[in-house]
Amino acid sequence: MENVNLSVKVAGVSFKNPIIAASGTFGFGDEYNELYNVGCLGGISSKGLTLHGKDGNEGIRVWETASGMMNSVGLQNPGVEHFIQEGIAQMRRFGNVLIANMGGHSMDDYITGASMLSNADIDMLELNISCPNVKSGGMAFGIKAEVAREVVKEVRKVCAKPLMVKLSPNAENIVDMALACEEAGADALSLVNTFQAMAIDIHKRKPVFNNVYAGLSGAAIKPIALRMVHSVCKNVKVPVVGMGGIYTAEDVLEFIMAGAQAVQIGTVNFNNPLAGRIILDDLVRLCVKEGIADINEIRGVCL
Amino acid sequence: MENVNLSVKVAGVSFKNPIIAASGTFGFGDEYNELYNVGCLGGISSKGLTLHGKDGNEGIRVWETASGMMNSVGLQNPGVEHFIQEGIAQMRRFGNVLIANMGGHSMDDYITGASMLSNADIDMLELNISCPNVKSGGMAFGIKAEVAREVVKEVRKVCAKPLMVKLSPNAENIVDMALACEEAGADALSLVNTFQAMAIDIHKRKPVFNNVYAGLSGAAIKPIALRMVHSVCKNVKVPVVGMGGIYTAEDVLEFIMAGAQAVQIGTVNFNNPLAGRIILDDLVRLCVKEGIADINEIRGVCL
Amino acid sequence: MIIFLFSQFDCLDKLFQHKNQIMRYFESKVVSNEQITGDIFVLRVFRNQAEARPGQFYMLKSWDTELTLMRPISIFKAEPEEMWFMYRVVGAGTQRFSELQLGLPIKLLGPCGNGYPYEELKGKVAVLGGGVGIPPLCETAKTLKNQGVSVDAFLGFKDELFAVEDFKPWCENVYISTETGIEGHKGFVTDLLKPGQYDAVLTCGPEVMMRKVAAMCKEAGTTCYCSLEHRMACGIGACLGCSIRTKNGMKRVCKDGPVFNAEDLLW
Amino acid sequence: MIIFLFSQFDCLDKLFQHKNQIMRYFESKVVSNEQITGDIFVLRVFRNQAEARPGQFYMLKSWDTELTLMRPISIFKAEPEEMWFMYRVVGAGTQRFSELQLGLPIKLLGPCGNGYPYEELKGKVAVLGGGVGIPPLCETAKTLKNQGVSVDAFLGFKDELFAVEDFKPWCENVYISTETGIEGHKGFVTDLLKPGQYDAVLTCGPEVMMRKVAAMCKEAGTTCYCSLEHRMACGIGACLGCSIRTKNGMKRVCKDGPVFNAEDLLW
Ligand SMILES: Cc1cc2nc3c(=O)[nH]c(=O)nc-3n(C[C@H](O)[C@H](O)[C@H](O)COP(=O)(O)OP(=O)(O)OC[C@H]3O[C@@H](n4cnc5c(N)ncnc54)[C@H](O)[C@@H]3O)c2cc1C
Ligand SMILES: Cc1cc2nc3c(=O)[nH]c(=O)nc-3n(C[C@H](O)[C@H](O)[C@H](O)COP(=O)(O)OP(=O)(O)OC[C@H]3O[C@@H](n4cnc5c(N)ncnc54)[C@H](O)[C@@H]3O)c2cc1C
Ligand SMILES: Cc1cc2nc3c(=O)[nH]c(=O)nc-3n(C[C@H](O)[C@H](O)[C@H](O)COP(=O)(O)O)c2cc1C
Ligand SMILES: Cc1cc2nc3c(=O)[nH]c(=O)nc-3n(C[C@H](O)[C@H](O)[C@H](O)COP(=O)(O)O)c2cc1C
Ligand code: FES
Ligand code: FES
Repeated sequence: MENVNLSVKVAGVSFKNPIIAASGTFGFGDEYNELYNVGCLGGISSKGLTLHGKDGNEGIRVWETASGMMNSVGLQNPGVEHFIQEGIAQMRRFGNVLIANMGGHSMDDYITGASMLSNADIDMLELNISCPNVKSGGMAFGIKAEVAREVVKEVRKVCAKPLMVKLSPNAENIVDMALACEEAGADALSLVNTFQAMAIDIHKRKPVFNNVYAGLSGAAIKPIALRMVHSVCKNVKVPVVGMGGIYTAEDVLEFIMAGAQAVQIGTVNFNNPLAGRIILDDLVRLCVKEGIADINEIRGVCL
Repeated sequence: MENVNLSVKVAGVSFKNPIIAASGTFGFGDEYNELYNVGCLGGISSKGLTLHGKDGNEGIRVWETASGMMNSVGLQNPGVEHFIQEGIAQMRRFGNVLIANMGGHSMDDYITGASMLSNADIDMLELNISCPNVKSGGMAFGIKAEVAREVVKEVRKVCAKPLMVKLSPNAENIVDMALACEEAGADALSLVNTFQAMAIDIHKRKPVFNNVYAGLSGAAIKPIALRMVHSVCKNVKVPVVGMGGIYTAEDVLEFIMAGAQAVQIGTVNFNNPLAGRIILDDLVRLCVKEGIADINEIRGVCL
Repeated sequence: MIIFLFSQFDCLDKLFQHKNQIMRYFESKVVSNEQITGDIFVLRVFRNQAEARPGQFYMLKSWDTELTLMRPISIFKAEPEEMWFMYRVVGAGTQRFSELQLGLPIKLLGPCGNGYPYEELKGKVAVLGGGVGIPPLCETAKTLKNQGVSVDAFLGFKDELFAVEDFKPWCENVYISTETGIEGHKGFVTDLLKPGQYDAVLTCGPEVMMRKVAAMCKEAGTTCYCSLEHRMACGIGACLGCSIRTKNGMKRVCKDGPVFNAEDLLW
Repeated sequence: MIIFLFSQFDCLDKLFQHKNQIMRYFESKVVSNEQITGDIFVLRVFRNQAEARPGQFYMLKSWDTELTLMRPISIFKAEPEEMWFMYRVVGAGTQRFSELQLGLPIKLLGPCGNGYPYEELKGKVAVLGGGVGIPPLCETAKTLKNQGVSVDAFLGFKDELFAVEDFKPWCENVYISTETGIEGHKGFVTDLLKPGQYDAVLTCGPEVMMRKVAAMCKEAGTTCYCSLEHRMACGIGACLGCSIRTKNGMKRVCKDGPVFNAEDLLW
């Protein structure tokens, strides 16, 4: 069993295994660490940060859907400063790769936040470009490749840390988006974030969410996420971290065979709070069964 | 119970109720008609036709996913001519609205097929623009609004029948796409077609489908489909027929509250071959329970 | 009798302790699952070792991934070897709970949340519940009585009664209201409460009811604790899916609550 | 004894008849569900009125929408009041079937497909099955014997045997092979067949096996019918999810098959 090599490298950073807890689903790791040693995971991507912190959205924030869920948390977070002062030390206890996930509503926020985090003790910056861009009328940075290119280029200038850009599946063209981010200097790409979706409360005759639309995640989206990861991997040279509906070790192999360097797990943590640990154990067993001595062997076999 | 009005109008065509069997999931109606009187439905959209007919794709064609399925049937069909000679008479027996669904791989095919169907005894033409356009390198007509605009404009010229354009959720921007089709002369829009998705057989270390990607449908996609229907309804004036993962009468109400004039049901027919009939019965009961005397009253209350 | 059932997943690297509580995710077995009236059921499962506080809850699931999220259900009774839950069938998850039978597996995550601050209470306390806000108050009444507090219960129902007998051993008085008037006072349970007579009022139920209680308590100068409901994903404080705005900033109902001092709430 | 169970959905406007068959979607109840060896189960359910042919199948489901598609399972035995299915647990759907118990509801759509053309067969016929291709041949052997045809069975297993006793009453000879050699001939079941001795060979099982049988029959000039497997969505011919290319054009395995004359197949 111990002979399976699960360690992977993403943008020069070594992960002891390819399982990373996805941003926003795992807090800063401490809650899940009450249930199992979250240090066993390859890494943790922090709750999405914004420069000044946010209270998040009002009203219903989570809603179950067929094989998935929608959320409209709205990036509630304590802000970059607070994260640097308290969150980092807390996450460092786990001994695995520390990824700071950061979003923003304006170019300035992105630049200031990224330069602060670049000087802090993080292993990697994951840039979430799905947030609505206040200046361009609420259209997300993650929709148009040209808008994304600008923000990545600017952030790259101030960021000395490995920079991973997290793509939105709502992008007009996911491959163009990936290429633009790569060209603008991203060291790695992660995808997918949640799909813009809607639910209606037919009794109240109103949208469930105050913001009308919210983000869909979970097993429901896996087939689309896998397709996007596959088509991005076919087109870029930088490493890709895949996610979207990964629930099992089999799912992990699918994403790696589609070309992903590593994966993130989000919604499954809510279905089973020990999911990270279980998927990891199952992955070792599955590799043994499938005759995979090194997880890196099978990467991209379906490209 | 009988006091609920379910009849709706789409582009001048009257449907006795808003439930339409979705193209490709219901053949030409006769198989399901062995199980229940499919004439009770508002209408039936035929299996997707192409000018010359097609044998469809090789290999695995259907694959189950979490709360959904993928298909790669590849538009197997007997061709427009054969449909006009045999399919129409067969579908006419049911006494409900007859929609001919047609796709194509080139502008010429679209134009020739549409003019033939325009002279035939159909109630409505549903133009499927999701097929890959051979001339523009396999990129689907349904991805870029400008390409769609051209095909709809040309088809409009030769089509005297009510013209409904069926949009792909893979469009770069679903609202731009809808507006382009409306401007080009569509009398109605239907959405969504299937989402481009992927599955991998980890044991064989190969994509499940010969074509690598295939179309995702079913309950899994409902929240995304509903969002797209909602945002299109907010932006166009022509009637919209909504679909994507509708399994229950409650789902039907959600789509109508989001602005849809009528709905189509696809994948659910496989889960329960009497689904059309059951949803219809349930819809009457649900309207009574919710105090809806006329289904048209609640249309777009969530816009 | 098996008291502690540890599932295959219980192979934890370390155990963490919080105020003598060990929050865990574990598989247990159903002892019984009884329909007590209409759509109300009582589910009994073997409990885990953790000490649990009245007003705390568990996240439950009896499925694998057919449903995405676990469902929060309050502790109705914490018996030495069993945990009892009383729930109403309202949707897909509780429907599945209602199909559970003796010996079937069920997964629990908990105990979750803070629970009522019973240690701080003295004298005369009222517990006031409406609908499925009633169950968590039963263990609360018992705990209070056991520490010498005198408890009155105010239980509001729509129509059919449930759980009333479970309160009697721990309460001086049990006041009943029904909306239909089928039993007890016809109307709202808040009609019966005189908050001035109590050192504290603990309440759980529909938000409109709790708001009313909080307003009455405020007027009477009586401390009031409310147990809130909110849709939850993780149940342990990680996802911020259940956050509410309070006078002390954003709070997570699952971790910082579900019990809040009415003074802190913004409604 | 209840023979015909019509569900709530059975309120059909009209009934259509095809060669005395009424294909229906109906809810039935489980009579029994027994694990007969390893991962092989026999499920017995109350049948509907429709006449069924050997080689036909039903689409089955024991879930609501937790799984999307129904699962095709062949008729193992068509008893006067019951339909028997023999299946192997391979994935999520068959796993759920394996959990069924007496009295639980199950939904059936069928009978589907064409079945073997037994009416046309005379003299001496071989049925040759591998793995879960074996069950449909049992009812086939019985039907053939009942119309005076002499039947030999060739049954190929990986390791553990099943269904062998069910064939004995209807067959002159039952030849067995196992890949492990635990019983019967060690190797493939095709090693045992001498197609020249038969007027026809009916086969069902893994594609490689059926191809081999078809090739052997072709050489010997013996008619060969193959029952194909294909992933299915609708099961009734509407979705074209199960189409295959044949010498006579595209055919739907669920409606035009699953039984095809080997001559018509392109493989
Ligand atoms: C801390 C807490 C304690 C609770 N204790 C009890 C109890 O002891 N007895 C009892 O009957 N009910 C209790 N509830 C309510 C109970 O959680 C919901 O009735 C239940 O989750 C409904 O699930 P469902 O799948 O049947 O309904 P659905 O409506 O199908 O559920 C869909 C989703 O919405 C969520 N949801 C639906 N209704 C509620 C609600 N009222 N509150 C929170 N989430 C909801 C579900 O958890 C699920 O994620 C409690 C809720 C909370 C937050
Ligand atoms: C006409 C016909 C008759 C059959 N008769 C029998 C029988 O008598 N006994 C028996 O054990 N099996 C039989 N099978 C195979 C059986 O249908 C599959 O083993 C079963 O569908 C697997 O479902 P699952 O959910 O357990 O597996 P999963 O792999 O989880 O199923 C996922 C999807 O793939 C489909 N699928 C998986 N394997 C097969 C397969 N081999 N053939 C067709 N579809 C598949 C399922 O129907 C489902 O849609 C028959 C298949 C066909 C087409
Ligand atoms: C409740 C919730 C909160 C999330 N918050 C963030 C966030 O703050 N930043 C971010 O980049 N992604 C966020 N995501 C997206 C996830 O990190 C992930 O990209 C997405 O959920 C798809 O993966 P999954 O299907 O495994 O959940 C959030 C997802 C959920 C469900
Ligand atoms: C097996 C299958 C075949 C389909 N064939 C067609 C087709 O020929 N033409 C078309 O416009 N849409 C086709 N579709 C798409 C459906 O009409 C519908 O748009 C889609 O499945 C979403 O709805 P649903 O989730 O209710 O299935 C097909 C879908 C399936 C599942
Ligand atoms: S439910 Fe996740 S923080 Fe409360
Ligand atoms: S499964 Fe639909 S046509 Fe055969």
